[in-house]
Order: sequence, then structure tokens, then C-alpha cells
Amino acid sequence: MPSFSHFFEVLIDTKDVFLKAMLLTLELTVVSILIGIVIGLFFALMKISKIKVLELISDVYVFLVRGTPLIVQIFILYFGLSGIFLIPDFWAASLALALHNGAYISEILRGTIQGVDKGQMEAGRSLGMTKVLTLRRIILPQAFRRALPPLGNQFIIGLKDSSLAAFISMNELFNVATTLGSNNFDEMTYLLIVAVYYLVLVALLTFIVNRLEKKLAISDR
Amino acid sequence: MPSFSHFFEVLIDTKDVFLKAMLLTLELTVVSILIGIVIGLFFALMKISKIKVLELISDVYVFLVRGTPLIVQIFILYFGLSGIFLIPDFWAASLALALHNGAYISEILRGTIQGVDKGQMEAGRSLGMTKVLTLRRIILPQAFRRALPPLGNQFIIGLKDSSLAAFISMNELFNVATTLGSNNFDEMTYLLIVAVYYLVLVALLTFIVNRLEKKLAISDR
Amino acid sequence: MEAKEMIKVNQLNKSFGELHVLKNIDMTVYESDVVCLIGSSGSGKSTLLRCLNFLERKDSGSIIIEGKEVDPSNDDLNKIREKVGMVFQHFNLFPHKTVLENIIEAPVMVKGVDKKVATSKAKELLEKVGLEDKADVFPNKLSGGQKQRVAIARALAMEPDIMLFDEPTSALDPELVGEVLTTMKELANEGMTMVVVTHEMGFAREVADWIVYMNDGEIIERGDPEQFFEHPKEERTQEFLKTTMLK
Amino acid sequence: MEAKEMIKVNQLNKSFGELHVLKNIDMTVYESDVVCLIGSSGSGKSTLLRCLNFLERKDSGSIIIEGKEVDPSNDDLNKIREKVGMVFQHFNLFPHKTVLENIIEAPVMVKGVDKKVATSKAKELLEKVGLEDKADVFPNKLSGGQKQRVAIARALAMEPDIMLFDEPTSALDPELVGEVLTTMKELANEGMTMVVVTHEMGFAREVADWIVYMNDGEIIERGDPEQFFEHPKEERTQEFLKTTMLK
Amino acid sequence: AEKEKLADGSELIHKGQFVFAASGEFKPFSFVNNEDLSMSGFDIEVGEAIAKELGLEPVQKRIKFKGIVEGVKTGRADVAVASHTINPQRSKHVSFSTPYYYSGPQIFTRPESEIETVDDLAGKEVAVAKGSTYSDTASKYTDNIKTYDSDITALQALNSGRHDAVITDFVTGKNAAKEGFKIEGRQLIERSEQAIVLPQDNPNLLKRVNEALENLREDGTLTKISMKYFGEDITKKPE
Ligand SMILES: Nc1ncnc2c1ncn2[C@@H]1O[C@H](COP(=O)(O)OP(=O)(O)OP(=O)(O)O)[C@@H](O)[C@H]1O
Ligand SMILES: Nc1ncnc2c1ncn2[C@@H]1O[C@H](COP(=O)(O)OP(=O)(O)OP(=O)(O)O)[C@@H](O)[C@H]1O
Ligand SMILES: [Mg+2]
Ligand SMILES: [Mg+2]
Repeated sequence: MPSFSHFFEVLIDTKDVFLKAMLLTLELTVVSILIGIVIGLFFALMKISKIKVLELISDVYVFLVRGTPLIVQIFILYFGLSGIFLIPDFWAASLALALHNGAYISEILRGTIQGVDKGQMEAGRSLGMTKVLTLRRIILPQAFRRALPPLGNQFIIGLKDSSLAAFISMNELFNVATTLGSNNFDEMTYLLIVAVYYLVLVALLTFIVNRLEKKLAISDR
Repeated sequence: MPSFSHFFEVLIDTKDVFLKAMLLTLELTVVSILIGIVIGLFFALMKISKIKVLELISDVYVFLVRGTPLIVQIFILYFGLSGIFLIPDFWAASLALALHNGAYISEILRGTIQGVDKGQMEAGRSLGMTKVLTLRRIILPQAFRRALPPLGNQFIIGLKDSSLAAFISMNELFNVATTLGSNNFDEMTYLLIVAVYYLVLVALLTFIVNRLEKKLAISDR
Repeated sequence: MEAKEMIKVNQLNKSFGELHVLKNIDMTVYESDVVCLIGSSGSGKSTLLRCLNFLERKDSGSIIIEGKEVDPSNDDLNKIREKVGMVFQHFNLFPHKTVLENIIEAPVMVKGVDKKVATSKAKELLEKVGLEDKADVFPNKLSGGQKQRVAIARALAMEPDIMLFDEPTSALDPELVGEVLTTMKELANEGMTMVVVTHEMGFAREVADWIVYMNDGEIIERGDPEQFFEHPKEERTQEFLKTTMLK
Repeated sequence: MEAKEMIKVNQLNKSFGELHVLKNIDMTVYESDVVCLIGSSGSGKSTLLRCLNFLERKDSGSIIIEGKEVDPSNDDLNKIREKVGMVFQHFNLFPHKTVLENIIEAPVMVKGVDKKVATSKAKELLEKVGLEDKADVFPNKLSGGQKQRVAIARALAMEPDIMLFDEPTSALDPELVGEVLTTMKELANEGMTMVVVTHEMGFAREVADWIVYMNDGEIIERGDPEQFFEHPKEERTQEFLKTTMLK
Repeated sequence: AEKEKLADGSELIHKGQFVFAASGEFKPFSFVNNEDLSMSGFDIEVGEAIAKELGLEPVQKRIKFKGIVEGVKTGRADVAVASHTINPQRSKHVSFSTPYYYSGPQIFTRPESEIETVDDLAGKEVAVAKGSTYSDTASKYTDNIKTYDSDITALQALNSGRHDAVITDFVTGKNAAKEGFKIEGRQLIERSEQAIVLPQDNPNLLKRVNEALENLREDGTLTKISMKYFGEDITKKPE
């Protein structure tokens, strides 16, 4: 175990490189969650479409993602995608994480869409609005609002999961920590430092998500 | 992408080594969940003890585990534990995973313990049973029963998470896949094979957990 | 001159699985008629109303709206629904939109009415239902009676020829029922064609041109209010009126 | 010879935060007495009962059980609770244990009674409450009335000197109330000292030696049933009896 | 962490066993057998030969390359026979034996690449194995460095079109090309000395390992192992 003074010394010395890595971690997370929301919405709509084959596709996707470890998915997608079309590293990593997040987000959205009162769809239809128009204008806005807290939680999970992008050469927090650690033969200090970065980020995000949850709960009254 | 015939050829050729790795994956998971249950119970009881300092310790533990990526925890614990006392690799890896699972399990158990009707404690006390005796004989058996489905889910999550033990030299499924993949200069085939192993395991476990859930729901009627 | 047939239903049948909910329903609603549909719970009133608006698909029989038989698999149901407004028991206002946005949503998005035009029309309607000061408020700030009046204004904004009401007051606190019934009465007086499922016998007696009594998926009896309430012909109707009036 | 004082309460006070729930309660229960505690909801009946069993901690005053003042911070409450059985509104049977296991749990685990001895004693008790055939059944297979009789047997298995009942029949379907009251009546006839919170005025009138009427945390009136029900002295008691008897 | 102390003062994790670490992902120096995951390769045979020389039972231990040094430091292996290049930075934290082979990092690229020498690397993206000295080498020529857990994963990424170049041992790169990766070797950057890694607090074991290496050099064992894997002797210091 490193001494406290050593730990703080290194913590301060490395702040620039870690802050840069933190930025990449956040970028990876934001991008992969945003793409994940698009993917998730897509598969959630397929799942509730009542069209058997689309439901099946959605089920298979969720099963594949939930049935395998993220690290396996990351390796397969990173090297697999490369074989098909070459996109820059950042986008390959983001896409791999997004496909993972997308499955969980599709479950969240499916839940909140189905949680919107059936009367809303009927009201829309009875006013002459089409199914798609009602979905877009009436159902989805309400579903997304309710999805905000669970999406916030998924964001926190995604942030932690992005650490696995280290293994496909993304210089995010964890990769920087282990690289510096092994270069300086001082793994433990750097691991503890990176743990602090994650803790601060997660604590901050948790605080925001809780606030959001309370705010939504109040305005729903 | 490998051809189908190549994929199946390798799948069959490597079945012995992968089955052995699967065994290790299962051992890691079982052991880390079992130890995790002990740890989780311990911290769950601390959390509901109404003793401020114990509650705080429990909160800090859960915060640390939920606030950092598993891969960071694994590295810190593996190398950190080594610095303190030398336990065999398997136990170091299991303990690292158990400390992770323990936080999530403590949340599960806290929930189910608090979910047991308060009247049960009162009934026990009114019969002259001590708090501890009532907890042990009346509350915990009921709490554990209800915890079975979420513990089953945690087992599935733990199974997938055990893939990260690859990075601390456990020859479990994922490690075997990447090592063989890089040795044979054929990463993708081996990654797809290991994905199949995980899918089968997870599908099987999910089936069991669902059955369990239904069974408990029926016998609760 | 004979009045125009706004709705004509012939031999309508509808089942949910094993459950035969509507049995050979025949019914005609003429222009400016107010028809009150009454009957005990589960008798099929809502289902009939929903069939008229094609929210529920009929099994057999025909539904003729303003002289044209509607074929749900071919016709553009949305166009027909524009002609037939509906008000629900639980209001079903859009909670994420203000009162005004609730009202202009369909005219703007479906009919393509200019937003300004729709807004001024909506304000007129709000005035009509006595809620001109609530335009920019969200539904969760309204009482049940106010919600239902907004729902009526929302339906009217599409300028329907027919209005369907499914127990519009039964989710309301008793003291709020009056304001909604008043609004409906005004609408009836202006000559709107209305089909109203209700348990408010006072309203039915005063406003309805015709009463239709349903039981177990069948229309048992119909007649003008005077005759229906004073001299019901069928035994089951007499039974029903006895228990209902007691409450 | 004067009867033994089983419970004596002096100037008992209890608050939940700002809420003063028990106000200077004085009460004595003699051996073989059946005391019925009545009063409207929220008047503090349950809280008083729970104080007698130390499930709730008093703020001030004294509670003397069988001649010995109990100091909750020093005395072994579990020992005292062995003497004071309690039956709850919602039965609180242990759902993971059979009826028999429910009954022998405390004797075996607390008193260290031999399991065989406890079992034969339990069977006697089950016979007494008329459930000898239910020994190996789990609680979820019992009706409410059966559950409550098992709960009574379970409390009796500890051989208490006093039994407390908190609305033992108010969670039961009306047709199941009788069987529980009968069991309680038998217990009273055998000379058990009982304090019963109940809304069953018939039972109170027939079985109670004393009625205690509480309102708003105070004991307003007490007397024998005859006097209490026929000639209540206090105005609030008269009020209460009027509204209660109407139901 | 307590180890077994031997009569001569050297310490071992387990009595009678010589636990040596390698990555198993550095073909042909160390790689695993498909059947039982045991490792073979040049490094492994050297490790086994040393164990025999010391009269100990050889026990191989597979650790990802990046973690090997930490593993030796924290007592998860007695030594590492894993192609570690001697450099001053590492010397501060661990002890090195005398070199057991001489090699050097080389630039590898896809065939169509125009990169020839280190001067062409400026601004280019270079992938290396994490924890290797090659990242130091690469950082002399470019700022854009990507790291993987093993050299072969880095070469795989290069092969599948990612990054501009990989710097790794010339033998490893050549072997990967032979196995079908579409890559080519370019400039051989420098010569380097590879040695066995030991913890610093075990000087007696270091002494014994060095003696054993000397014996193996003299009796031709090292040369024999090298000829077996490479067809040439890389254990002699080049001119
Ligand atoms: N979507 C549905 N699926 C299956 N059964 C249904 C469905 N909708 C209605 N039913 C059944 O059809 C029967 C008629 O229902 P309907 O809602 O039309 O009755 P109602 O006369 O409106 O009663 P209420 O006064 O309670 O609203 C009932 O038995 C009901 O349970
Ligand atoms: N644990 C508690 N914390 C806070 N307030 C409580 C608690 N228990 C009871 N109270 C309050 O104390 C008052 C008396 O409650 P108590 O349960 O003793 O009434 P009761 O006479 O038994 O009523 P009921 O007939 O409804 O059972 C009530 O206002 C109740 O809300
Ligand atoms: Mg209805
Ligand atoms: Mg009470």
C-alpha cells in the first residue's frame, strides 16, 4: 500500500493526464448512451409492435447482450466491426458500448412506454391522430420523461463499464491508470487514484439522478 | 468473420479445454456468490442495526463498490491482497469478486429483511424470544426465501462478471478464449465460441431462476 | 323533411374470446338527437360506444356513419374519427401539454390548421366551457370537473358532427358533476348529435331525446324519457330502474 | 382475601414525537379479570396494550407486573414477556413454519422445553382451539379465524399468566368472528386474566368484568358492563356508544 | 507475504518449486497449447532448464504481460522468464539476471504502408503491448500511442486495419506474419538485452539464477533451445 503523502503527490502530479482521460471516459459514456438510446428506442418499438418477427429480433438482441459478458461483446464488436468497415477507434469503442447499453435501454423504454396509460393512445386515436403520430407526439414524450431516472442510472453503469474500453486501446481513465502504473512500477497508487476519479464522478451523477427523480416525483403529483 | 464450418470445427476441437475453463468460471462464480452472501448478510445486518457507526461502515462499503468499475476493484484487491497476505490465486480472485458481489447482495438482503412484516418481529418478541433469536429463527429464513430470485439474478451477473478474472490470470472462459485466439492468430473464432458458452450458461440459469420465481410465487399464495 | 341519419347500426356483434359482449345491436341516431345509453355494469355500453368510434373492431354487422358504411380494413378510420368526437370517463388529457396545447394538438397535427387560427379557436372553446383562464395550465393543476370540460373542448376543436360520451361524470366527486352536465346540456341545446353512456338518470330524463337500455349485450328497451322512466315495458328495465333510483 | 394485582399502571405517559398518545393512564387488572378496552380509532388503545408488553417504551409512569415494577432498561423484558401473552389483529403467524412448529417455537427455543414435551402440549392446545387436524399445515392454508385460533394457542403455549388481545377479530370476515370469540370466552371462563381491545360490543358486554373507555389518550370512563352500557356517565362515552351501536 | 527461506538464504514461494511467470501471449517465446493450456516456447524452456539446474521442480505461471512485474514483486511468482528487456526504470523496482537472449524492437506495418524508419513515425498512431519497454521506444518518435494487453492483440488490431504501426520484438512480429497476419517488418530500431526478472529482496536467488544461466550458456543448452525455435542463436551477444 502506498503512503498517503505519496498518493497525494502523485494525485496532484498526474491531474492533467487524468483529467484528459476523464474527458475521454465521459465522451465515451455520453456518446454510447446517446446512441444506445436510439438503438434502445428502435428495439423497444419493435418489441411492442405486435409484429411477431420484429418482436423476435428484439428478443434475440436483448438475449445476446444480456447473455454474454460485456468484455466479450467489446472484443467481438471491436475486431468484428473492423472486418466489415473501418471506423475510427473512438467510434468503434462507442458503438460497442452503445450496442451493450442499447439492450438495457430498450428494456427501460419498453417498460415506460407500456407504463403510459392506455387511455392516452385511445384519446389520440379518437381525435383522428394516427398510431404513429400519437406515439410520437403523445406516448413517447411521456415515456421518455419517466425513463429519465432509470436512464440516469444506466448512464452511471455505462460510465463504469466504459473502463473496459481500456482493453481496446482507448486512453480512458482505467487504461491511463494501468499504463502509468506499469510504467512507474507503482500500480497500486495509480489504481487508487483512478478509483477516486470514478467515485467522484459516480457520486456526482448519483446526486443528479436522485435530484431528478425527486423533481419528477413532485411535478407528477 | 470466420466461416461456419471453421467455427464448428474449432468449437469441437477445443471442447475439452473450454469445458475445463467453464468449470473454473462456475467455481469462481459459486464461491464468490457464496462468500458474497456471507459478506452481504453481514453488511445488511449492520445497515439495519440502527447503530450509527455500523450503518456508516455499511454505507461506505456499498458506496465504494457501486462507485467504481469492477475491473478497478479486481486489480486493487488482487494486488492489494497480495501485499498483505499471500492467498492462492483462485482465492484472491474469488475474494475480489465476492467483495464486489457482497455489496449488491447486501442491498438485496437489506431489502428482503426490511420487507418481512414488522409484525413477525413483534410476534417473536411477544413470545419472549430475544431480538437475535427472532432474527435468526423467524426473520432471516423468510428474508432468504424471498431473496432467492434476486440472488439468482446476481448469480447470473456474477457469472458474466467473472470474465474479468481473466485479467488476474484465472484460466476461466474468457482468458482461455483470448489466449487461444492470440496463439492461433484467430481471435474472432475463439471469441464467438466463448460467447456461445456464456449464452448457454446464462440461458440455463435464467430458466432456473424464472422457474424458482414462479414456484415461490405459487407457494406464497 | 326527415332528419338525417348520423349513425346507423345493423346487427352488430362483438365478442371478446368466449364472451359475447354485443348481440345483434340495431340502432339509429338522427341529427341533433341526444341518446342516453343506460344499463348495468358489464352490459356492453362502453363496447358499443367504442365500436361506433372504431376503437374496437366489430365482428359482424354494419356501422353506417352519415350515410356511408364504414369498412375498418379499407377506410381511413382517422378521417371518420375526426367526425366523431369522444369523451372518456378518465378524461385522458395529455399530461405533458398545457390545456391549450391539448386542444390545438389534433387540429394542427391532423387537419393542418394554422397554429394561430387553432389557438384562437381553442380560446373560444375554453370560454364556452368556462375555463378561459386555464389555457396555460397543465392538466394536473385542474380539478376533475375542469379536466372533463377541457376534454370536451378538445373533442369539439376537431369540429365533430357527433359526440360520444362514456360515463363522463362517474370519475368525478359529486360536487363537480354539475358543471360537466351543464356544459353537456348546452352542447345538446346547440343541436349537437350526442350518444351518452351515463348513470345520471336526472340528466338522461331532462336532456335525452331517446333512452336506450342495454342488458347483457342486448338492447332491451328504448323510448323517450317520459315513457321510459314512467312506463317501462320490460320487466328487466323495471328491475334496473328500481335499484338505480334507490341509490 | 383480596385478588392478586396482575397489572398495575400508574401515571403512564407516552408520546410519539409531538403526539401525546397516552396521558396519565392509571389502571389495575386483578387476577382472572377480563378487561375490555374500547374507544375510537387513534385513541391509544393499541399503544397502551403494547406498553403493557414493553413492545413500546413508556415515557414516564410505572408499570407493575405481578407486584414487581418493571424497569425496561434493566430487567430482562423477554422473561416478563413470557408471562404476558399477546394476540395481534393480523395474527402474525410465522409463515415458514407449520402450525405445530409455530406453537412449539418459543417453548423449545426460549424455555428450553424438550421438543417431544412441547409437541404433545401443542397438540393439547390445538385440540382446545378445535384445530387438532391442522398441526402439519402451513398458515397460508388456514382461514383467518383458524389463524387467529392458532395464534392464541401459540401464545398459550408459553403458559402466560396474562393474555393481551389487540382487536383479535377485526381483520376477520364477519362469519369467522364467532369462532375466535368462542375460544376467547372459554379462556375467560377458565380464569385467564385478559385485557382485550375490541370493537365487539356484544362480546364486551357478555364476557368483560370491566369496560375501560379511552378517548384521545385518556381513560374517560370505566365500569362493569351493565353500568357502562346502560348508564354511561360521561357525555363522550354516550356519544361513542350511540355511533358504535348504530353500525 | 511470507515465503519459504532456504538454507542459502534464497527465498521461494513453495519449497522445492521454481515458479516462473510468462504471458503465454508472445509466440514463439511463450504460448499455450490448445489442449491443456500449458505453455511452451523459448522462454518456457529456458525457465525449465534453470529449474533443473537449480534442482527445483519447474512450475509455470501465466500472467498477462502487464501484470508480470507486479506479480513478481507481490510474490505471485518467484521469477519471470518472459522476455523482459533490461532498462534502468525497471531496474529501480526489480532485479535482472544476466541477459539470456539478445533481440530488439522492430517497426511492423501493413504491407501498403509507407512507414520505413523511425523518422516516419512522427504523428503516426503506434500500438504496443502494455507494460513493455516498446512504449518507451515508441514515445521517442510519436505522441500517439495505443496500448493493448498483449503484443499479438496489438498486431491483430494492425492486421485488421487499425493504427499505423506496431512496435514489438522482431521475432514475434516475423512469426505473426508467418502465421498469416498481413503485416511487414520495417526498420529494426535498436538492440536490446532480455533477462529474467526477480524481486529485489531476494539477492541469493538472483545469484543462484545467474550461476545457473552461466552453466546453461557454457554447456550449450541455451544455444540448443534457440536453434530449436529460431534456427539461429539469439543467446550470444551480437557484435
Ligand atoms: N378488451 C377487453 N377484453 C376482454 N373483455 C372485455 C374487454 N373490454 C370489455 N370486456 C368485457 O366485456 C363486457 C362488457 O364490457 P363494457 O366495458 O362494454 O361494459 P359497460 O356496460 O361499459 O360496463 P361499465 O358500466 O362497468 O363501464 C364486460 O364483461 C367486460 O369485462
Ligand atoms: N410508532 C408510531 N409512531 C408514531 N405515531 C404512532 C405510532 N404508533 C401509533 N401512533 C399514533 O398514536 C395514536 C394512537 O395510536 P393507537 O394505534 O394506539 O390507536 P388505537 O386506539 O389502537 O386505534 P385503532 O383503533 O385504529 O387501532 C395514533 O394517532 C397513531 O397514529
Ligand atoms: Mg363502461
Ligand atoms: Mg389499535
